[in-house]
Amino acid sequence: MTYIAKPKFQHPGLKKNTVGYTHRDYEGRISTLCAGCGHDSISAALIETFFELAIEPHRVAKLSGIGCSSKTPDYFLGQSHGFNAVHGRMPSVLTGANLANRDLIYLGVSGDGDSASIGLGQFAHCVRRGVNMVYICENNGVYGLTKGQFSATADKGSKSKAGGLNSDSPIDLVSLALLLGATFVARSFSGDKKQLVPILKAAFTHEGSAVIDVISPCVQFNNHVGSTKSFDFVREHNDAVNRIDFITPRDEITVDYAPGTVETVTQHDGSILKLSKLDPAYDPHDRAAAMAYLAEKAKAGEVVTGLLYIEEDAEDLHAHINTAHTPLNKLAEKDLCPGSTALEAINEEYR
Amino acid sequence: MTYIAKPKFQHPGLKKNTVGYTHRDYEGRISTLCAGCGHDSISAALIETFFELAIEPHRVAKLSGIGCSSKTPDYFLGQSHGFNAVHGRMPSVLTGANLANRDLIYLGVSGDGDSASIGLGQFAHCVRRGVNMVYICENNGVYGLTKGQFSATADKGSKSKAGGLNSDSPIDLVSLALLLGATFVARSFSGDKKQLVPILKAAFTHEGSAVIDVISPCVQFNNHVGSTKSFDFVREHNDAVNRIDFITPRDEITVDYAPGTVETVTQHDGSILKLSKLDPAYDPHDRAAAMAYLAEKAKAGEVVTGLLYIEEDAEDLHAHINTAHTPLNKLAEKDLCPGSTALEAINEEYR
Amino acid sequence: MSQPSTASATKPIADTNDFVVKFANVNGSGSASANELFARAVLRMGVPVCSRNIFPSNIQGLPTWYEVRVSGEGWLGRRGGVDLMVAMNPQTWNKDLAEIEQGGYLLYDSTKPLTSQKLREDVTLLGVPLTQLSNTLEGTIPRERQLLKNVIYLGALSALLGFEAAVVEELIGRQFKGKDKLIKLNLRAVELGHDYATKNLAGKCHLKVARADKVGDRIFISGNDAAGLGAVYGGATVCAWYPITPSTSVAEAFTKHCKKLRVDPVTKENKFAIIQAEDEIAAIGMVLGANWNGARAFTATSGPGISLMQEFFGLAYYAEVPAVVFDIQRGGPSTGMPTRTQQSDILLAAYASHGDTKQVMIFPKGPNEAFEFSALSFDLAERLQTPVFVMMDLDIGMNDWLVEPLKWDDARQYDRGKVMTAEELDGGKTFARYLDVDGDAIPWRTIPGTHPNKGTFFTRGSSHNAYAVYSEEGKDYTEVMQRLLRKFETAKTMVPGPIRHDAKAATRWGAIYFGSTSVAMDEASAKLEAQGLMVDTLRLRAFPFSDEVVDFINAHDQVFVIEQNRDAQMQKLLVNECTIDPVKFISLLHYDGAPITARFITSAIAERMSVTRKEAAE
Amino acid sequence: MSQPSTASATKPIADTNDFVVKFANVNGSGSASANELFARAVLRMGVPVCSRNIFPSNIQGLPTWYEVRVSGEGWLGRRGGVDLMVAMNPQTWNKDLAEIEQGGYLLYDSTKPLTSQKLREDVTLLGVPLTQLSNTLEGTIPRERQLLKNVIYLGALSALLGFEAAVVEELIGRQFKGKDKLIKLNLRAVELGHDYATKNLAGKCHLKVARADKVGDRIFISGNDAAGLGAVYGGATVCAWYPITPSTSVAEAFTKHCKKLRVDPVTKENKFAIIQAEDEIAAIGMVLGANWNGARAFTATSGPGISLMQEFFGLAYYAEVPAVVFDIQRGGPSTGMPTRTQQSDILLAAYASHGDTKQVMIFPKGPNEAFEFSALSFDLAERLQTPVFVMMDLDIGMNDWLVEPLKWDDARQYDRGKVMTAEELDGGKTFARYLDVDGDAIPWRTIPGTHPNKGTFFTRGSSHNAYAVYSEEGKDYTEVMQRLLRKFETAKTMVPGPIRHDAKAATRWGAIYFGSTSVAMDEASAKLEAQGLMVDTLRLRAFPFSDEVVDFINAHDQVFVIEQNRDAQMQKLLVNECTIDPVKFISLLHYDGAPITARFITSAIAERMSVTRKEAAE
Ligand SMILES: Cc1ncc(C[n+]2csc(CCOP(=O)(O)OP(=O)(O)O)c2C)c(N)n1
Ligand SMILES: Cc1ncc(C[n+]2csc(CCOP(=O)(O)OP(=O)(O)O)c2C)c(N)n1
Ligand code: SF4
Ligand code: SF4
Ligand SMILES: [Mg+2]
Ligand SMILES: [Mg+2]
Repeated sequence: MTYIAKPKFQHPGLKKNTVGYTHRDYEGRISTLCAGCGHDSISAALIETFFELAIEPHRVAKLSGIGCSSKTPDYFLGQSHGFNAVHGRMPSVLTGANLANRDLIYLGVSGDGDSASIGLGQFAHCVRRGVNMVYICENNGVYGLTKGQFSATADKGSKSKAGGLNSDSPIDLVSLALLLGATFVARSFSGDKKQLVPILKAAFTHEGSAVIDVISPCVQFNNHVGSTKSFDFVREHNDAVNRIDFITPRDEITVDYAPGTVETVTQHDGSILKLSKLDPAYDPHDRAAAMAYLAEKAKAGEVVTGLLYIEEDAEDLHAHINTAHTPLNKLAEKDLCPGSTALEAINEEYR
Repeated sequence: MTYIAKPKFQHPGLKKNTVGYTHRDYEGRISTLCAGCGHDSISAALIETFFELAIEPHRVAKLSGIGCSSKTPDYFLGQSHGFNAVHGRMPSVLTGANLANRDLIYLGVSGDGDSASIGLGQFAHCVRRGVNMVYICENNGVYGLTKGQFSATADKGSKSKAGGLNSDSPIDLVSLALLLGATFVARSFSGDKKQLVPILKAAFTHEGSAVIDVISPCVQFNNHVGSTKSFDFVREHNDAVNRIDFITPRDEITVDYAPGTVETVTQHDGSILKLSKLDPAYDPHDRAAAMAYLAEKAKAGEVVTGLLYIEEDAEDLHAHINTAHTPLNKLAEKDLCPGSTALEAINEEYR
Repeated sequence: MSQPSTASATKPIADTNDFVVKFANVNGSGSASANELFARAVLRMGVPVCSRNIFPSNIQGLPTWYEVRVSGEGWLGRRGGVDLMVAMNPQTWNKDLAEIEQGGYLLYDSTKPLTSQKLREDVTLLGVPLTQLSNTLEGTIPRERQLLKNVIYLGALSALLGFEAAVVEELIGRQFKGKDKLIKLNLRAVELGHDYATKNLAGKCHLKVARADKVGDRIFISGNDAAGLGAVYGGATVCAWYPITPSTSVAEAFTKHCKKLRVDPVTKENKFAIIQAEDEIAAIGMVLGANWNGARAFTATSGPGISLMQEFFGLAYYAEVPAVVFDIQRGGPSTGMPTRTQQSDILLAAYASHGDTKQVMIFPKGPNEAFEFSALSFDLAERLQTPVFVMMDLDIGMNDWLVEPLKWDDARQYDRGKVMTAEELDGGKTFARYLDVDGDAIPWRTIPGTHPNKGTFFTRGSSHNAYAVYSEEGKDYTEVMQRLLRKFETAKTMVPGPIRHDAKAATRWGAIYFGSTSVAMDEASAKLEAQGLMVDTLRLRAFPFSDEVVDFINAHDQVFVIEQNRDAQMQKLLVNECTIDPVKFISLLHYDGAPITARFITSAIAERMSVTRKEAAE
Repeated sequence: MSQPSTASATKPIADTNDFVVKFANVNGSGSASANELFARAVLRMGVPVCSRNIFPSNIQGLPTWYEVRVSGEGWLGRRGGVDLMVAMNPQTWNKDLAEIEQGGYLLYDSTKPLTSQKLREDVTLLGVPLTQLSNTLEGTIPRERQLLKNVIYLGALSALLGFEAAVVEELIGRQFKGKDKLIKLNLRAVELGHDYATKNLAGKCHLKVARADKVGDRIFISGNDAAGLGAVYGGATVCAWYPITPSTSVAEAFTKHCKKLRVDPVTKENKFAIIQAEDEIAAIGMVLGANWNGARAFTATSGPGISLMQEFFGLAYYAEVPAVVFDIQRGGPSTGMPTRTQQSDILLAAYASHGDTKQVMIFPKGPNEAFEFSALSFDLAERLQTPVFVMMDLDIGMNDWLVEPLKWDDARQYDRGKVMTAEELDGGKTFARYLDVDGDAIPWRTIPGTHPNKGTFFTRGSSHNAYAVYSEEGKDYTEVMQRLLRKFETAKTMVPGPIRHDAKAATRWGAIYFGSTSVAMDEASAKLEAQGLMVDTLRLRAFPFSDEVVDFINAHDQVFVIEQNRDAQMQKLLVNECTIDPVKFISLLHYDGAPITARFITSAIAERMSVTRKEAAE
């Protein structure tokens, strides 16, 4: 990280997206993370995603917990409201925010300690309610900010920088999300922007709980030999089941694909996902099969990445509880307060 | 429940088990639960199990959270120490107790609200650590003690007594336990003592985390038509994958089984489980397959019961962290306090 | 409670419109509705009652009591003692018998003769063969007959106490509206009891209810029900909660009223969102998220929930996020007495969470204020940008109270506090989230999504400067922390002030009380004044304490502080926040879980005052 | 801090063995070890130092400071102000420059000429071309040279301040023991700096370290390290924790020492169990479970953890389960300032959880007491059957302090309190878990598995009678609650009493302080006495307060209470628990996150005393 503030002056030539924002409009404060931290690459991928999806920054609410990963929302989308909750409790805060205004786009950023240890319960319940959000776990297998203790996603037998071996069974957030009914589940790698960005685009256009586990190595405490969350390990054991081309309703389709190799998924908003299957057997619409596949590969020490499951016609929490389409935070006093005559009638019921 | 205290006088003829205790020695206070509550049947099954396993009551520590289910430890094993923790936090208290004395037998009794809602995180982490215990969730799909709200194990679309429909995805504690590495996983039904008792016996002789989800209808708030946790529903949709005959090292084997139909599992302590497969395809040693099977059956609305997974050579938390075989709570001051000479040497390191 | 003597001389109590009836039942036996019907019948006779439900933390089979005080004078607190005991629970017979006042009455099921049971010579027995009578009800199953026994004793009581027949009929008709078969059956049961009593117990009971006109247009409602309704009127749109006795019925009431008042008639869509969270930590998290995002949101819980929410309370205080929290207090510590009442979460709420915080609390005295303060608390939370704790208790929350009809002033408007709009931002108003621009220490906030490129900020519980930027600078930190202290000063001017009532004559004695103690206190002061003991009283309605509180204390030499907890928690707050010499205070503490009684307060104060009088005399 | 003037007249500060050096670095740049080496070098010269690490809540790239006070007189608190600033962080140059005392010094990397940077005429510049010099180190990669720059300025300082060469050599040899290549490299770097300074800066620096004999056999250790060791000596076998700054190093120290002292030489088995829990709630749950089951167990946490553990604290208090909790306090509220120090969890711990509770706290003044009280707390927790909070803070916990060697009396024996054995049970001793049989309000307990058919009981947080049986009876509940109050009285006789120190002359002024404030307070009282201002002092070491505390307060007209929090939390406790008129207290509050300084205390007290003097004079 460098201490010289970037000049805020914007080069007139900077390319604008369809809503008139430049790439820089999606940036945030200068990162205070370690040079080379995987989390910074994820922030970069998010910036690219929002710019290309042409989402106005103020239409996004970014929430996080506590940890190096949870600090990142300060480092992108400087023109969006942000909320650093307490450790492991972002999902509840995000749920409440979402209830208050269904019209914004909700991004939850968390870490593996934040999500799988102290926050496991909130993560699970937020997902099973179908809160409309993109939930990213920046997964490095350790507690970065507290200096490298194992987190609950560390694999059994993986080695800590200090040399200790992890003896607890790992929590695979992706399998857990599948078990809990998440309607969009993916895994990616901070080192693979090509895979990550389209997945993010697909997630932000999904209506429901989208959970993305992004392996994001901690160069400071968990990038050594023996760690299953190091850059090298993930590169060597990355088993990508598919690749996405994301096509918004606006774009006309240019690429053409060899027949049979590609599956087309159309989402609520008309956006289209072209899924080129790397593993022809893999079906991202079969929850049970997906879980079995993950369990098998995990045994083999493979890191399965890609779009693992999608339910394009998912319904979110608001649909379940039939909330008004006008965001609750926009309802006026007259919509909310029944007034004195109604009260007289109510009093009568209690006589 | 009746208010006339049972006479404490013991009939001389009362049958004694091999350690000289009668059935009544395993009973507790009179239950204060509703007449017909499934939980009381589970207490009865536990009493039978302990009597038949001939475990001395004081060698058992019974712990629970808060709820009707969590009250039950007061209603059996009156000669064992018990601990009603706070709501959803029994797993941590049990873990601590287990660390202090590895020689006792630990029984955790909980409810679906206690385990799957507020206690989900503790349940998950206790299991992934491999704490040597029998964890029973008395699962009725509602919060009984607070008068019938849906719990997190209520199935999507199942109906509340008041008529409301549940819209959240259910948490299946059995699948979750499998995902988290539990080494003994079973499901049973409070109405099926024949199945439950042998499962309990097998669980208490297992060394590691044994998780048993017992569907236990709440006659007061969740036994109506439309509920998937009612006596009728479970009876109609019970898909038992196997039946266990539990054989202690002492017993000689009397029954003989038609070849092929039975699998023999021998546990640490030499006890033998004769598994008669009801579903020949089902393999209780294949974690991934078990999860897939559960997912499939759940879709079909079936309630899978039986011994779902077992790792007979499992290791528990103490093995993982290499704790002394002498229980920590029995170590004497001389084992623990290094004394003044050692301290002088330590001081030197800080000069 | 008076010591039962065995003197056979004692005359049976004779009283009209002023006595206490207590029903001792087994819970789950269906007594609740019959007992409530009894209370309502007295109301229909134009005579005020107050009723208290004393129930176990279990669903079926344990002892439960329902205490009804009939008070022509209109006293609504517990009096203490029982004049007529309806003893339906053999488990508690002895205890129940012992509680009866000298010369009181005991109604019981005389189907089987009394053999082993203890008796008292001074207590008049009113035997009604309930089981036997219920068996005469044709076409009923045992479970029904079990329920109808309760209706039969209701009938017997209506005869013994002299209810007008029409009153009970109307109530039963109303209760089973539409179910004619049930109406018939119940009326038949009432009749059975009534006839039996008239024939066999005539002249035995000298307690009477005489038609009066003391009820007027008052309503009979629980504080939780009123609070839930108040949240609807206050504009709450999000409720996140986790079930816990005695707070559950706040969320249930909000749900009930929303379904009636907040469903769009055309689209059938809900103008509210109610989430049963996975626990209290999640519930408060949702409440903060929703408030941060511009909706009025609340949670309702009890002690254990308040403990679990601590970390989030600290965040809300420091990051200045509005929130409304109903704490329906029960007996603590820990799981404690879930079905008993107490005022023992005060200190935990006042200084919630680690680090230095001060939290706003308001103390409704009963259902009316539960309604008004519930609505008000959403204004306060948004104006002050901080959590507001509505401190109630089981007594207010779960018992039906006879109170004035609820009122709403249509002229009144929600005050959302300092929320900067897109227009204001475009109008060039500069936005700095934590800067005190107006001198009242309350900064401005913006709601997410307000403006494309102005007024965004980052909310965090880590140290920040006035511009909401992360900072580890000591002076940035202290600047914010000192402003928060000043903001608390501002709060004094916004919260409901105390209610002072001076005795007929000037006095050096004062008494401070709050919440559910009020009804008992009203009666106690009247009784004391009648005895010539002058005590000025002050009812606290909020924390921080406004200056009137300090003035009141300074204006008296000795001040009683009456609380329903063990450690004089409110007194501790008074001493510290008003800088008072503790010796000035005399605490009267009642914390066995039963609502405080007028008798307890009266005798405790009287005793203490006479002692000091004597001392003075010597 | 003194206002820098631009008067060129100011003479450079000249002082021997009494000055403050501050290192301004970027964290993750490897400065820590070099800076610590500097402090140790001064110690090796026989001159006392105290050092304070002021680091950011991040891993790499943000400003971090290391402040070393050289004090021949042996003062170990922060003095305030800086005499020599080693300015290695361009980000903070201006702030660092401003902090330098009149006539102070600034050491910087002079490889590039100073152009834009602010300067002060009164500050002597000590330029050393660190980058340039580091580039002359052959066979090194950039990252290494980056690190070695720190060693080079260490060399320069050793010349400027006059360290004996052997001292630095020995320390480097010790640090890189076995790695000869590294030793050579580092010594070479030291030499570079030393030679450059000798050649180019001779006579420019008038701050000197002169060989003395003021260190003796004292050790240099952090409070967390000592506390972890104390837990080993105290017989703790179970540690359940969740990482959080600044408490993490307590668990790490316990682990480190257990691995050395508690592994069976033969079987290689561990006589301890350490679990990194999933969160603080689980950590305290495990601690209660283990203590309930007869093991000595503890957790270490900080503010946010204390908030999350509230519910379990209530259970432990009410069900009377022993527990030891280290609270290494940091800046609150909420996430607050994780890497700054404060004493602001006092009220939350004292009255932890909902309902009425009172918790035992002990306050170590530094590493020695951190060790002793850590061991002691396990006796206290078991004797009192309740949680014991060891209240430390970041200053004690994470900084190395120069203290007397740790001592252990081998004659001492663990006191496990009232645990009934199988023998006693067979011997016919009757067991009633919550009955006060000995009159000290401490009941007897049994450990699970003790006896086949005697002495079992059910532990619960719900209301229970003296026999541990569930009860909703008001009198059963109050009986237990009142005994708990009496038990707290007994606690007064067991906890460490306060330490009183009277001024040379009799005085009406007193001062109360505790914990990490002590080192600054020691110096302040001496300074005040030197100015003829007499103040008696009392150092609190525990809550509940023993009678000496009340006596001390009553013996003085005005009592300063010195705390490192905003709301005078300890003073609130004193007022309430000792029934003191608050006007008696004058609170001195320092809460910007930096450890309190002797200067702050001295001037605050002096000012206040002179004011009153004047008033008196008028
Ligand atoms: C209640 C609470 N407990 C502990 C902490 C200390 N803490 C801060 S971040 C963190 C873990 C972060 O790990 P992770 O979520 O994986 O984020 P990373 O730093 O690895 O990106 C912990 C334990 C805290 N801030 N709050
Ligand atoms: C912290 C806390 N929150 C809420 C409660 C209230 N409460 C008691 S039991 C219970 C739910 C019990 O449900 P379950 O575990 O399914 O047990 P069941 O009664 O159905 O057997 C709740 C919410 C509590 N005791 N503590
Ligand atoms: S410590 Fe690890 S996770 Fe944290 S910023 Fe550094 S590299 Fe990233
Ligand atoms: S309420 Fe339901 S769970 Fe509770 S005791 Fe009654 S039947 Fe059982
Ligand atoms: Mg991590
Ligand atoms: Mg349940």
